[in-house]
Amino acid sequence: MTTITPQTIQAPRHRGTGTRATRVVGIATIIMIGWLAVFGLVISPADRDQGDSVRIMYVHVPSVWLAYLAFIVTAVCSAIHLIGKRHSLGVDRVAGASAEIGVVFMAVTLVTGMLWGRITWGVYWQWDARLTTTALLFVSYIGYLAVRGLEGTREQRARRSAVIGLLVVLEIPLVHWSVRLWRSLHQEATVLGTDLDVSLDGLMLFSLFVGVVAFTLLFIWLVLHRSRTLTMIDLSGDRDLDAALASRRAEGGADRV
Amino acid sequence: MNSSPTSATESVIDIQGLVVVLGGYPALAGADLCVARGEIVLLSGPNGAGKTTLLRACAGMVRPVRGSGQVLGFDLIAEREAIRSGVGMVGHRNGLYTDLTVEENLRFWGAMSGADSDEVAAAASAMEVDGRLASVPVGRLSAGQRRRTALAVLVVRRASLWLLDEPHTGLDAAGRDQLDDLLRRATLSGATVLFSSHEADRAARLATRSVRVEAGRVEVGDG
Amino acid sequence: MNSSPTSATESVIDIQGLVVVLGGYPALAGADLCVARGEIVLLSGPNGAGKTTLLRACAGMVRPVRGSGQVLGFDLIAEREAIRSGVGMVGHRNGLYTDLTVEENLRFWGAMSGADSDEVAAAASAMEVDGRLASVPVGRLSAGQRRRTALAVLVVRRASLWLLDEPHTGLDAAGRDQLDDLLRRATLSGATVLFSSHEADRAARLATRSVRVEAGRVEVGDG
Amino acid sequence: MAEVSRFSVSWAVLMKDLRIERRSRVMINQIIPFSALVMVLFAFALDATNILTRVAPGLIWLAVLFSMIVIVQRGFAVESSDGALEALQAAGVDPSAVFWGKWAALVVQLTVIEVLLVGAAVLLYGVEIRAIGLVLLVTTAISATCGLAAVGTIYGGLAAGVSGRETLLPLLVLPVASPVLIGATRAVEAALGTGGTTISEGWPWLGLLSVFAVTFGVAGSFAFGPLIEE
Amino acid sequence: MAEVSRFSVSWAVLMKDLRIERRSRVMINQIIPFSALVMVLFAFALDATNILTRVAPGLIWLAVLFSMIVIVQRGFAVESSDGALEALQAAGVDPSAVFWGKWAALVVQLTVIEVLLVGAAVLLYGVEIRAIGLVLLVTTAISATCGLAAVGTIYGGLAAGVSGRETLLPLLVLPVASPVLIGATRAVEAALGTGGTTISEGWPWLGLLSVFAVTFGVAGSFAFGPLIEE
Ligand code: HEM
Ligand SMILES: Nc1ncnc2c1ncn2[C@@H]1O[C@H](COP(=O)(O)OP(=O)(O)OP(=O)(O)O)[C@@H](O)[C@H]1O
Ligand SMILES: Nc1ncnc2c1ncn2[C@@H]1O[C@H](COP(=O)(O)OP(=O)(O)OP(=O)(O)O)[C@@H](O)[C@H]1O
Ligand SMILES: [Mg+2]
Ligand SMILES: [Mg+2]
Repeated sequence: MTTITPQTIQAPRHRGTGTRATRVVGIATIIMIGWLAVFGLVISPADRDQGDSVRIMYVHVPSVWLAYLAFIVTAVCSAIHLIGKRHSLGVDRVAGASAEIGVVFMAVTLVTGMLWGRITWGVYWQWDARLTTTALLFVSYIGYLAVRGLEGTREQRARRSAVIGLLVVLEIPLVHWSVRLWRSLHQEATVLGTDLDVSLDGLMLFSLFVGVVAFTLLFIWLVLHRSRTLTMIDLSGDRDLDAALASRRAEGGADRV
Repeated sequence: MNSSPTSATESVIDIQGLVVVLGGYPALAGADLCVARGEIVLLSGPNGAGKTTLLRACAGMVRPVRGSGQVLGFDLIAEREAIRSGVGMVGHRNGLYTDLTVEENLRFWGAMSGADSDEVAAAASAMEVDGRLASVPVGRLSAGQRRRTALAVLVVRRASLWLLDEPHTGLDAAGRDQLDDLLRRATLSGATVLFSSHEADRAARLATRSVRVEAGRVEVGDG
Repeated sequence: MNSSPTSATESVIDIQGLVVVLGGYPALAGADLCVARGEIVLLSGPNGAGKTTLLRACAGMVRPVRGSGQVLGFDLIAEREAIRSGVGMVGHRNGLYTDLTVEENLRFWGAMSGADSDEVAAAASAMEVDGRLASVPVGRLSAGQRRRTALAVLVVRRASLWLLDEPHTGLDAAGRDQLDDLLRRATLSGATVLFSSHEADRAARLATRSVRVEAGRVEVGDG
Repeated sequence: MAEVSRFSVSWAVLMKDLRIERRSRVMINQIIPFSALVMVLFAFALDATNILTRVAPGLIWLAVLFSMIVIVQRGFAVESSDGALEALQAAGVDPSAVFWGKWAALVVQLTVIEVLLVGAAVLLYGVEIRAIGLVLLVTTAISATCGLAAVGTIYGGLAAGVSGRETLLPLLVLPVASPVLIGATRAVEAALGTGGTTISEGWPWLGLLSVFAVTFGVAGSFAFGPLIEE
Repeated sequence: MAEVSRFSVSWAVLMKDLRIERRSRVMINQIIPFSALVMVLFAFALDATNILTRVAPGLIWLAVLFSMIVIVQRGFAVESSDGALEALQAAGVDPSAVFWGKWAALVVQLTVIEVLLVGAAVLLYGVEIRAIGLVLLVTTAISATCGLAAVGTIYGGLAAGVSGRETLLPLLVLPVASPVLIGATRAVEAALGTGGTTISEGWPWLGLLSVFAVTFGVAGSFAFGPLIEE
């Protein structure tokens, strides 16, 4: 019969959430971000009709794509948690970490996008399909995090949030194809429809590429650390459990008559 | 539920070192319990000892973080669904629909567990919630009448393991006696009963054996 | 509540022919009851007899359609507010804030009834919900621990008439004893207690007199 | 309960919900007036009749959405007030059967609401319904309703257990349901020919709605158990 | 409880509510995202940028209204879940003191929501706030909030006892609150100069709001006892 041994979480060898791997990734991230700054701000040319504002793109676009990636990672981990026989809490923690970081990236997208909008459209926000769907996606994951925050056992938290994580990820295609959806289905030409075809010359494209790589490294670095932090939180919980068990057994006389 | 493997083995409940954590607090701190088919076992113990948690754990309603066990011959962790459909539980709450009448509640549970209307009627009369009360919405019943209804539902369920958390609460003298021989009769027809109570003397009369829960662990006492 | 007129008259509760209709059903069908100051009176009777309704009527929580009466010397219909502030009631529900800790709940009621923190601490220790439990949210307590907290609130209230509906429910052996001498001490300091219970023998030991409620009417039994 | 078919369980749950509804009259006395009220309020908040007819489809579905949240809150308050849902779970009743029962009850109630709201839109906003758009209108309503009901039931079940129920439900439902809001709005616009749209524009949206409905129906049927699980 | 001053009772109730709020985090985690969402949904249901700035004030207040309903539901669910409100009543605690306590707690929460919603409107709807309109804007917000809080508390208390709470509350609150909705909308329009309105047009509406607030404040303070009475 299945005996529950406390889900074995191997404690990191040394204190903190860093390892050689993360340090390498971290350094690489810093270098790439340096590159991105150089390419994005100096080397890459200003856009014909958008001027220097186009440089926002090198943050805006990578951050969205990484947000997508983060949410997909969350979904995959959720699926693994639900389907897998062990219902591992490890993947659940990764899912949580990835979602948190995705929300941050999404926020960056929104902010940079709004700034960009202020420059190019003169307003922070347009009621256009993609922007709205993006906002909805953003709120959906706030909801996801709210569900994670609910009280209950770890398994409960994992199960609930896994389901939500699998449901809300379905909004990504909606966001991604929102422009096309609306253009094909809806008469009004959408704002992004006109604004999005920034003529990307090679150098711009390369800078964008640099940005994507930099943000990807950043994402990996953050996920590693964050999920390890969550692991350690649970771990300390288990350490406390042993202490708690001891005191609980000691109770009897103390707490009661 | 004669389909349950227990017909093979004798022990209906057999758990070792169960640890259940609720909101960071170890409500159960390594509980061992073994109950044989046909027993009526009393769980006694001070407030906060872990009786409710233990009962819920046996019903597969809370997931232990450590330990292992079998209930009705099914594994406590892997086969919760199978356990649940064989277990009948009455907790501190009654689990009734207050907008529905007593009869409608019983009918509903009849439909859930494939009991025909005769069995439903029998259950109602067993706990004396037939007659006038049958057509009264549960929300308009007195505390004891609700408790009676909840117990009638349990009868309808025809469970093979009864887990009762302070079942005598709110019942009048007559009701307590009715409940007691209800349980005795159930055990005669192969069921097993595990119940908690704070009324030492009365409960002792009913129980064939009594165990004491203290600080999240079970201390076998004298039956 | 020494300000209450009862210091003049002796009878704290004095009601005649009380009829209370709940949802079209006469829960009380002409109940007469007379309780003198300092008594501990037990309400016994079958489920659905009307005990809870009678207690709520005495607390001025339900409005009788017929009959008259005085509680704490105030008129039952005209002066409900005055009655209420002198009465402490614990019903089937505990009336606590589950998101707040035990201590916060007690503090809150202290503020409501002008009790200082010493009295609050005293009440907590009287029902043994101090120590670790003090800082636990009520929603995370066991049934009996909640009941203890509700009773501690009652102590904080320092009422002069205690109306308790099955107060022993969920309390362990120790808790029952604590409650009993709590009540005895209260009556020594001029309070009066009217409580319902289904545990005949134990309740009889506590009560100075016991009356039987049957089919919505009170039949004076032997104390 | 091996011997009880999944269907009969769903059926019992559905009948139970409808009976509670018939008895408490919440639908007629409270929810319908509420949704009508929402329509009126929108009209006030905008109070520029010229635009009202144009945005009517959106407002209808927004009102449906808000009404649904209220209905779901009610439908699961009934389950959790005395721990009935937990009892079902403890009895090992097939969760997906319960899901479909609750789902069906919600579909019934939503349908009633929608019919009335469309009527209200005709009266309040001066919306006109063209005969040719009728098929699209009805099919849209059906598939949208199925989708919404699935979402509502899933999250209702999730929220039923937790403490901050009242507030969590709308937060979870609204964003996920809004694709339906968008799709149904466009489809209805096409059906009504709002702003000179043609019927043909409606069908793709109907497709989106159907996909949504199927997805969440399947998801709910599998996920309901894990969600209400302790 | 003769010896306890009415104020200290109200204060205790207020502090209690705020503490529960701080502990459950419902405001930050759920209500604020929800109200933001309502704004987005409205905007999308209308989805015609040109009219958005024009109807923005109405939408802000509509969002406030819906958020308030959710807050009130939560605020009284806390009271009635274990019969706490009934216990207060049974203890003869001055009902009007309780009323003012709950009212104050609601005012605090509404204020937070409003500040955020106005911020959102500036970003999302492109609303611009003129310096000269500021006084009117703030005073409007204050009196509207007081009025709304009074209505919400009165009906929250009424609904707390009955079973169909979830559905009854919105039905009761919305119609009574709609004068506030209208008045506040007009006043804010004037403050923002929406559609070329001038500040002066705002003051009469502000008057209406103040009258409303006072009326319902007084009404609540007297009626709360009878309302929660069995
Ligand atoms: C609040 C405002 C904005 C939001 C929320 C927003 C959101 C997004 C999102 C979600 C994507 C990813 C699309 C996908 O690949 O699925 C995206 C991509 C992009 N956005 Fe924005 N955006 C905003 C404003 C802007 C502005 C003002 C511009 C330029 C004028 C812009 C230019 C782009 C470009 C060039 C891409 C990459 C091309 C593409 O994938 O379509 N965005 N934006
Ligand atoms: N809201 C109501 N509507 C209609 N009838 C009611 C209502 N509440 C109680 N009753 C009926 O009134 C009678 C008395 O109820 P009450 O709760 O006073 O009984 P009781 O003596 O407290 O019973 P118990 O010992 O079970 O607590 C019961 O028969 C009950 O069915
Ligand atoms: N949700 C929870 N979070 C934290 N602690 C909890 C929770 N539920 C119960 N506990 C704690 O677990 C312990 C056991 O609770 P349980 O309800 O099993 O006790 P019990 O034996 O049933 O007590 P009683 O006789 O009062 O019913 C108690 O000390 C209680 O404080
Ligand atoms: Mg218990
Ligand atoms: Mg009673």
